[in-house]
Amino acid sequence: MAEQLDIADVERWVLAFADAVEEEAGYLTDLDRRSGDGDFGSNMAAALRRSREAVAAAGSTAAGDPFQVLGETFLGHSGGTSGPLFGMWFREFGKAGAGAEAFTLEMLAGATANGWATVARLGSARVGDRTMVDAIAPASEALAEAVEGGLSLSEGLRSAAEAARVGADGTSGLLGRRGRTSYVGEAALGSPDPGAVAVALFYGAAREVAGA
Amino acid sequence: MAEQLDIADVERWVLAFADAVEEEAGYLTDLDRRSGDGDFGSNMAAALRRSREAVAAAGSTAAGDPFQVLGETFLGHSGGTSGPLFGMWFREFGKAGAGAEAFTLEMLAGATANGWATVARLGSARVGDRTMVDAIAPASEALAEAVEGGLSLSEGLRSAAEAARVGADGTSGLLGRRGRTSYVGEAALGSPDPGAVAVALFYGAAREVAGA
Amino acid sequence: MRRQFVNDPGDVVAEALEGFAAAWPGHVRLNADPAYVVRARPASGKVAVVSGGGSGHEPLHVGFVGTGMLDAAVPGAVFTSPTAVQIRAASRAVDTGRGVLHVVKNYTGDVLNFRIAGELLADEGVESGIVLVDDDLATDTDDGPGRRGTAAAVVVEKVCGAAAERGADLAELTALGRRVAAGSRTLSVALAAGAHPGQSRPSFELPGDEVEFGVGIHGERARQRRAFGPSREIVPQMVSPLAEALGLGRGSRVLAVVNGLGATSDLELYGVFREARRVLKDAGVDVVRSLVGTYVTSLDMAGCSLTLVRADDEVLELWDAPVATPALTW
Amino acid sequence: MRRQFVNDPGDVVAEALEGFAAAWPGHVRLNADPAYVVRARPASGKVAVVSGGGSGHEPLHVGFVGTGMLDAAVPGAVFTSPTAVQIRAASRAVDTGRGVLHVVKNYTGDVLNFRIAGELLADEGVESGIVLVDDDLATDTDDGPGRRGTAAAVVVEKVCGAAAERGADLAELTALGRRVAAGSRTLSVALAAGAHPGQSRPSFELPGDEVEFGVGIHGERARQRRAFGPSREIVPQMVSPLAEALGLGRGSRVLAVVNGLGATSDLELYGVFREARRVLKDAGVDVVRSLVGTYVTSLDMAGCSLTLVRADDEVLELWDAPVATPALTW
Ligand SMILES: Nc1ncnc2c1ncn2[C@@H]1O[C@H](COP(=O)(O)OP(=O)(O)O)[C@@H](O)[C@H]1O
Ligand SMILES: Nc1ncnc2c1ncn2[C@@H]1O[C@H](COP(=O)(O)OP(=O)(O)O)[C@@H](O)[C@H]1O
Ligand SMILES: [Mg+2]
Ligand SMILES: [Mg+2]
Ligand SMILES: [Mg+2]
Ligand SMILES: [Mg+2]
Repeated sequence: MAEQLDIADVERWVLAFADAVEEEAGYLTDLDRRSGDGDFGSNMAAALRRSREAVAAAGSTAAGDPFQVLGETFLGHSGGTSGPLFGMWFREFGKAGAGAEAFTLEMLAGATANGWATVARLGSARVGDRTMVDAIAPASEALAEAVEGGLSLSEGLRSAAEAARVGADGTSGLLGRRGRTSYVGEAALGSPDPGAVAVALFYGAAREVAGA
Repeated sequence: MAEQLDIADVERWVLAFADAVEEEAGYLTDLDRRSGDGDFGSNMAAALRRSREAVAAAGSTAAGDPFQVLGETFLGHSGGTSGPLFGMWFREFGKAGAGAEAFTLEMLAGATANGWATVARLGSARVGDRTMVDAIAPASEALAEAVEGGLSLSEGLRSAAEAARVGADGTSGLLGRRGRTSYVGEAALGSPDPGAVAVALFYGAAREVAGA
Repeated sequence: MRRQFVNDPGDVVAEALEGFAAAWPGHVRLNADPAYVVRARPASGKVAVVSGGGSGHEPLHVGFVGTGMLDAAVPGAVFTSPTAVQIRAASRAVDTGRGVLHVVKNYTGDVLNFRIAGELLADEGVESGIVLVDDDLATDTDDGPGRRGTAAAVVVEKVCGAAAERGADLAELTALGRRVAAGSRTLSVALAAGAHPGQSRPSFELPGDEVEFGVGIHGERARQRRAFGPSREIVPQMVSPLAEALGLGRGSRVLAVVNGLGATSDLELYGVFREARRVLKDAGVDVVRSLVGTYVTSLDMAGCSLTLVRADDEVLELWDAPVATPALTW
Repeated sequence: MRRQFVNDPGDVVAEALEGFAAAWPGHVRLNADPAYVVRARPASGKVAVVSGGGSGHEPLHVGFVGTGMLDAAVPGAVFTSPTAVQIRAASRAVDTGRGVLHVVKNYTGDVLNFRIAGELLADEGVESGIVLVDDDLATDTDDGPGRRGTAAAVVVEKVCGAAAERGADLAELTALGRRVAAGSRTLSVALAAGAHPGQSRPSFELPGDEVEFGVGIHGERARQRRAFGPSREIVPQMVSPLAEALGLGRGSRVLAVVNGLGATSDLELYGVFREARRVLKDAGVDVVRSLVGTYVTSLDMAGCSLTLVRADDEVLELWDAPVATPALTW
């Protein structure tokens, strides 16, 4: 497989992510119902439907452009807490790939690290607070290790996807300390945090596109 | 009996009127319930209670003064439709007796005629409209005839009281054309207009004081 | 179950007036007994403009006392006319020798007490004139006391207030006010009745699928109930009869007042205004000025009124003239 | 059964904004997409003051756009934060090069989106600063998101707006706004909940003998219910904790805001103000300025809030400075 993700790959990644979220929308909303206000899946799906059109219409000329579009769409149309956080998250990927023909593993590791920092800063969320950060952080660490260890892009993304999945699953056992889930306390235990699951789907889609 | 009503007589007249209205308050309110909004008796009684005190406090120096006080009290404190009309009515008696030691029959006839004109002008009410005018008008005509015929004060007042009573009773058969009773139509037939009954009580009290 | 922030229901008006005067010391002064409100800085050398009526319609009328509008307002008990003595006292207090214009909503008690006050004032040598505001198209019948007065009072008070400030004499003001009133019509729709202070039940109950169409501002029911629906269906039912009654057509200019009856949100009122403008525009009628907000209420009634006023250059200029009152300032 | 004047509930805000802009052409202009409202006559050479938040609180914030107060307001959907892109667009539109002050009520969504907007603006070289308004004493707990922002927003916007008009720079405005916010506390009492546009049930039901004590402005219940009673019993329960939280005592000066939550009549609000003044006076606290009316609503909620703001000479002078907006003018 390619060691880079070019514009077409990135577009496929975005579409695969949108497909996955739309498929899981009911499940994600159900998770948010247990730990929050039950709008997560439908809000994400709506923002991604809009993003599909926007990405298609944009005519990207750099690998970061689809993410730039995604970021603007989420920041401009998605309410709630996760919408703007995902918007800023995608924006970091957009910045990382700005003007570039393709994403390398290093670039993705850098974007993930910056995205983590941004989400953590804006949401004041740390690992263990039962948020999307609990999937982002392990993915970021896996990518950093992959870069360090000289792994291929597809190997690195597989590792990131697996780490994100494990991180998301692990939120089932966490008590919420940020966002609405912090109001429901122990009632959320036993099911994972929807934002973390969505992050796992994001890296799952990347792994799929990378053929890993 | 005296051919004039001096200040003390006028004060007795006012008190006798207040007594009569207070005694009949329930009945008057009930009449207003049939033909209007059911506040006539209690409003009149309240204004007259206040008037008792005001008249006592006023220290009248002319025969018209108690009526002047009555008029101000009604104009200043009585809501609804009849309150201000009675206020202006009493005011005409106040004007007629302003500066005078006593009321003669002529003066009472003049006050009644002016009161009729004032109430009719302000309320746009004519004889037959089922209002207080239907008691005022016959009283006024009786007084005018008494003056013309050279009757004594007590004879004149008896005639006026009887005419007012007949006029008031006659409103039982009238359809309302002014005030709230005009909204209820035939439902008011069979019971007299409370305002007209009150006017009859007013002349009844005068007759009592005149010893007729 | 309705509750209000009150102490004893009988004290509501007196206590509110005390709070009102304390809240607007730069604009008004209160005379507690007999109750009336005058400007903090009395005007001089102009005809005094005085209005009044039952309370429960706030900010009308006390909220419109101030430069460019009323010299005095005379509040009665809730939904009850002020007395003639109150009106006389307020009028005396603000008369500068050039006479007093009484702006009166057409209700029997108000008309009677203002007329009597006018006679009492005449006895004392104070000249006065009456403008009756009778804009409510829902009560436009041949017999009876005539159309009720509602939100057009704000327009008449504003326009006459501005003209008085410019030195118009009593005869001119009376003629002007009557012309504005004659060119004003209102229709009001209620979605839920208000409740009297201290009373736990609203003055009527409406089924969920109907509105009171042509309601007044005293909690009374309307003559008609009509189907509830989206604003795009209700508003044209208000606009069309008003336009017809005023003879509006292509090229006509109007001032439009969309007024909340007490419990209606700005979101709704602006939505209603948008619909009204659209319907009028389709008819070629130009909304050249507007006032949207809660100005003439029926306690906490949920509902709104639409008033259209024929606008000519003089009316517009007077409408635009400066005004500084608790409830209206520009 | 609650009904409103709406078309499709999803269009309420957009339609109301259209009506709002048409009603106040002398004061504001609307940008429809992304939605924001700016002054009709843009200011130049001053720091721009921008606020925003969910709709359903009208006249807050759009009603405060105009000379001496906001340069722009950014309305979200009902009870929903505006997006960061909306805020960025509005801020860009009014930035004159001296930076943008964001006045933000302390709700997670608002804080997040304004913070993000600040970062987006920084990327473009537009400087911004945030003043968080967190006056709601009922949510003063040690953990969690902190006190909610409610009616003190009006005071912060007015004072910062006046200071911006006089040329204060962004750092000065941020410090001023934070000082005013820090000196502001509010308590709100609901007698009946409002209902979302298009919904027939209010957001909670109250038994007739209780009030929600410490309610917010989003239709949520309070942590406490207390006994309903006359204002003379309820108002002291609001005043005393506020005075204590602000450390008010003999000789303290405050600005008091008595604010209707949507369906509460002026008669009631002025009565509440009268009680509040009385209680404060008994404690030696001087109410040197006040604002009584319906300024920050929770749709058509029946209830009111009392806000006390510590007043020093600078705050008073800025409060008194001229302002000309749809909802506040002097
Ligand atoms: N403060 C925070 N920092 C980071 N992520 C957060 C925070 N609060 C919530 N989230 C994420 O957002 C998700 C919920 O998003 P969403 O349903 O849009 O929020 P809400 O409906 O509560 O506004 C959570 O599952 C969590 O992953
Ligand atoms: N236009 C009118 N002219 C003269 N008298 C009137 C008029 N309208 C009503 N009245 C008198 O007033 C009485 C009712 O008074 P009141 O109960 O005070 O009126 P309301 O409660 O309807 O305001 C009637 O019985 C009638 O005699
Ligand atoms: Mg949610
Ligand atoms: Mg949500
Ligand atoms: Mg009656
Ligand atoms: Mg009555």
